[in-house]
Amino acid sequence: MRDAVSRFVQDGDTVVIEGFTHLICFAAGHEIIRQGRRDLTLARLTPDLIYDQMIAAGCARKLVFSWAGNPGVGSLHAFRRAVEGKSAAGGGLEIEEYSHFGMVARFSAGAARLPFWPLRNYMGTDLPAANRRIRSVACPYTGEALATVPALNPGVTIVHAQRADAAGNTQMWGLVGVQKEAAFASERVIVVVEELVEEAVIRSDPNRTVIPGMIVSAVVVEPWGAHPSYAQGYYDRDNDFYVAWESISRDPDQLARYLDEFVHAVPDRAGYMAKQPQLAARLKAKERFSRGVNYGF
Amino acid sequence: MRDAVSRFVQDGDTVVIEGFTHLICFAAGHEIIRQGRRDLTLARLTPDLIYDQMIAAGCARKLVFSWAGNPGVGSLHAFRRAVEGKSAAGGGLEIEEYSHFGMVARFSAGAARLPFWPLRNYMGTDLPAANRRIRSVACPYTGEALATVPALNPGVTIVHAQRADAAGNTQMWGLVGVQKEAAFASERVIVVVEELVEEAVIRSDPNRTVIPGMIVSAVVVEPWGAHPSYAQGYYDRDNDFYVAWESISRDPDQLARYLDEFVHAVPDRAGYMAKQPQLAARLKAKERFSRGVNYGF
Amino acid sequence: MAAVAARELSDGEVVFVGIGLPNLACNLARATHAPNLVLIYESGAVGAVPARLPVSIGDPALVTGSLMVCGMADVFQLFLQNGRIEVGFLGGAQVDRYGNINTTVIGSYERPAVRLPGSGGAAEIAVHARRTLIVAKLNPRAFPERVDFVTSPGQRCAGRARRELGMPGAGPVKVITDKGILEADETSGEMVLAALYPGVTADDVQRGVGWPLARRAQLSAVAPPSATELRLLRDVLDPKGLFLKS
Amino acid sequence: MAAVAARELSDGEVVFVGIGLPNLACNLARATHAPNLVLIYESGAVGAVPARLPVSIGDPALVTGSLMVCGMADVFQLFLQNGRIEVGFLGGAQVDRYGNINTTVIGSYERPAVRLPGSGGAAEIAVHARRTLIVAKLNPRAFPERVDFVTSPGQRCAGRARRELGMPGAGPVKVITDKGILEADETSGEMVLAALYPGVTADDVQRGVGWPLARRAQLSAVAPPSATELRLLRDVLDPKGLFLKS
Repeated sequence: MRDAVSRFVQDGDTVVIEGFTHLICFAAGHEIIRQGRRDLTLARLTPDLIYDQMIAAGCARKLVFSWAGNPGVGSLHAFRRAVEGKSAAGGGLEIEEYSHFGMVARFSAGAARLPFWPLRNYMGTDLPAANRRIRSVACPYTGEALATVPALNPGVTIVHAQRADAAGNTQMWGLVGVQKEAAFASERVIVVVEELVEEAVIRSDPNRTVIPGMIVSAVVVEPWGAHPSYAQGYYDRDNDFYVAWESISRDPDQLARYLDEFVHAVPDRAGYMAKQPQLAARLKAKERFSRGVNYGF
Repeated sequence: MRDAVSRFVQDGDTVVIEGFTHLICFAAGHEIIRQGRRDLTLARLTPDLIYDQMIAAGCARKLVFSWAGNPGVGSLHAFRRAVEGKSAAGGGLEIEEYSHFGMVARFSAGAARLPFWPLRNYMGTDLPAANRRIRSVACPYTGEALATVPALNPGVTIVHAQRADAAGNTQMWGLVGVQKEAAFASERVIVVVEELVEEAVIRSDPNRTVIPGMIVSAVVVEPWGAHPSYAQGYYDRDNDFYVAWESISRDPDQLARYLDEFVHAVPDRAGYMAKQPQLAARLKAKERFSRGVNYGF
Repeated sequence: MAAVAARELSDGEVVFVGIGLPNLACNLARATHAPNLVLIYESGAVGAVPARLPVSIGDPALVTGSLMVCGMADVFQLFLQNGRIEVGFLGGAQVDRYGNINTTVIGSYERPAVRLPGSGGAAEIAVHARRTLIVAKLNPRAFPERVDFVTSPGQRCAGRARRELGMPGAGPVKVITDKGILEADETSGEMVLAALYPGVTADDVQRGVGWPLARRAQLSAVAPPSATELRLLRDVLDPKGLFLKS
Repeated sequence: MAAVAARELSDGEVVFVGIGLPNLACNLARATHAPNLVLIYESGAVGAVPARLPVSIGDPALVTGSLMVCGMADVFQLFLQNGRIEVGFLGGAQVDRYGNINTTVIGSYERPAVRLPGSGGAAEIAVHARRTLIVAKLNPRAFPERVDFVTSPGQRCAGRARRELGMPGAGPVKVITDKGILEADETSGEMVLAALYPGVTADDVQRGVGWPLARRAQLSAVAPPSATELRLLRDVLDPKGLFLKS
């Protein structure tokens, strides 16, 4: 992870760590904080705790997003302090805001290497007034006006997955969010997996492959790399930590202490897990295996 | 199949029997011929043998397509006679022609219920001159001109798949072509499967579901329903028949005799298979099972 | 509120489910009168049958045993924009006279007094779902005459009706509160008082609303939660009281 | 021709494979100097390792054991339009002076003398692949000064260079024939004679081309298929001679 981040994540980059609730690569975010990256444009649908931590750590210059809360719990307080102009650091945080559909459409355009994506949306809302990059286009057939969003092509996208082979051919299941589009839209792609598998495992079920090795810059093996997010079939979401974040992030000093203890004071994800030996037992997934299908002819 | 076609396929409909080489539902095409449907607009990327047969049988008024050949073999002669104005029936066949990307984009627009889809294509080609429905739009961000194709929203789309439950939740693997988009673009959807399975089988591997029951009008169980096309894991493509079609279709009388014997003279797919007892043994798929994955938490 | 919301759902309907009360309402409906309700979550889980109360809309329990899991591009393009969603649930910090919802900022957008999470999928749900149900507790600050920011469009936005604006869905047809139910008036598009909870007066509701609240000629009475509904909610669906405060 | 085409491929390249000779060429390259060639078929099979010679580009043997299978919307948007395809193979009934290809009609579009299959994926491959290789047998009718219909754009279309027309790919850089190799001239965009097969003269090639064929100052000699290449092609890749006529 250390090498992948130092090689492929540079100051000033547009960085996407995707995953909708599922497979959010906290391990990568923590390594970016440890390496002290600055002036990043952080983009994802739901900044979630990981971007709240990176904002608190001073990595972010700008945030591109569509829903900035702590799901089912409350606020992302570092984000709020920055946007409400209450962060001690000051400076504040530039924001560029869409709806989920708008962000998904931006990644879809980026992945297809089109400059824009059309969608039927935003009529009657104040979003286009708040974000001038939401525009419209006239249909060449019906003449009707459709909303448009511009392509999003990140410098680097980091995707966490259940498994990949050494060449980066990556398979995931459960919620897949917008990772495929984000990866294809990106200049560089870092894949972080729970398990490195033989190429034969990938080839035994090719319909499960979401990201092909040809677009992957680096493969990192990092078990539990998504915690407190989760990996279907590997470990559950740590809802207790998401709840705890409400009070941790509410107090800048507590948040700083959290980062010191769980990010700066540990060398890597293994160290992070070693500090919390009870996690594995509490969150390890039960078995609920699907059956295989026949690819013969 | 008889009921599904009589209820959901009407004279004058735009009918899509999709499947790129894989999972082409010949059983449905034959039933449409048996029921004597007329004035159909037949749309798919590759008309393949099935639309050549339906054209010869007089079901089609118009063909919307992107590649009209017999893959690796030669021509679709009924199609050629109609277009080259050499068909005894005369009348001829109206055509509307795109490239594969254009047809895929038309289904994508239809599935998203957008009136058009943008693509970077057709510059320098004579296709837009031959088909005025290929137009262009100016990007609201860069100003560049991009090609557009109009949405395709069929009256009925027929999809063949390996398995579905009684509610029409459908799973397929191997080549999936553009079936998902075609089904979501369609007013009515008929799913034809090799195997009807318990809902529990579908729920055991939800990432394999391509078409949800909520958009399906009818589920038909028709083993070998795709022959001479194929079903990955069930039976191989009957390449010998594809080769034989070159001479059958070249001679209108032979073609008529083929339709009499293998379509009109049989009541259904079971009858079709009973006439060719050696097929099953020759084409049955070998076993090459994938392993299951864990959906537990 | 969860019980009242549940009664708004018919068996077999396709519902775009949000987390919290809407999720409780949907699962209560499934457990009572609407066993064939199809639950779709913006996370991509279709036909979910959560074995536990999901804390987030991306909970792994929504995936395990669901009918289909698809990417979010499909959720928004093939399901929502395609018009397949019959009911969408919405809530927010502010709901106004015409059912416009604000989940973005209190105060100005540039210098917000309170920065809220933003739209998420709410804007497109408000545009495309065949009908939406708003669930919110009464309080004059939460029900202003006009919201500070329109995140999700209601029946009229800046004086124009949603049909003129080209929105496919019917928009917010009802606002389910903790004291009564408001309904969109077919002609004016205004949210008007339609039903009262037991022991609640029209004035009680008016006190929680920041505009002069019109009333239906006939106000119906909302039946209190049945014993079954209460048992399911408290013992089965939300035993920890995660979302059932009070 | 298959052997000559195979030599044009470098190890590790991503190739959009058509059926027939291109497929033979790619599998020959994989069996010889380019074991890490990534084969992508427009049918959606990525990293295919066909256990038998595919009769069609949708052959089940392309799926079994491949690295990835994706829908065709992904093939065209995420791989081809995204610029991930390094080499595309094209063939056709007519190839003209600037490498424009016709696979649509002989004669007029409205009243064709011969109706050909049409574009398939050829038009977009010609636009987007970083470079394309054309494989076709020489014959003045197959190599007219101008094609009857431009299905797949070459170096110049109706007098305009492909860059002006906004095409991302470099277009047809070589035409591999049964007598020699033509290359696109960097300045004129015209296909000019660059290499000859053993025992073939420039005049032999000219006789198969319908325009005055320019020549490179230095004509190189195409080495004949090696024993290994011939053995692989005849005994392993196409034992039934499906595509190796002659």
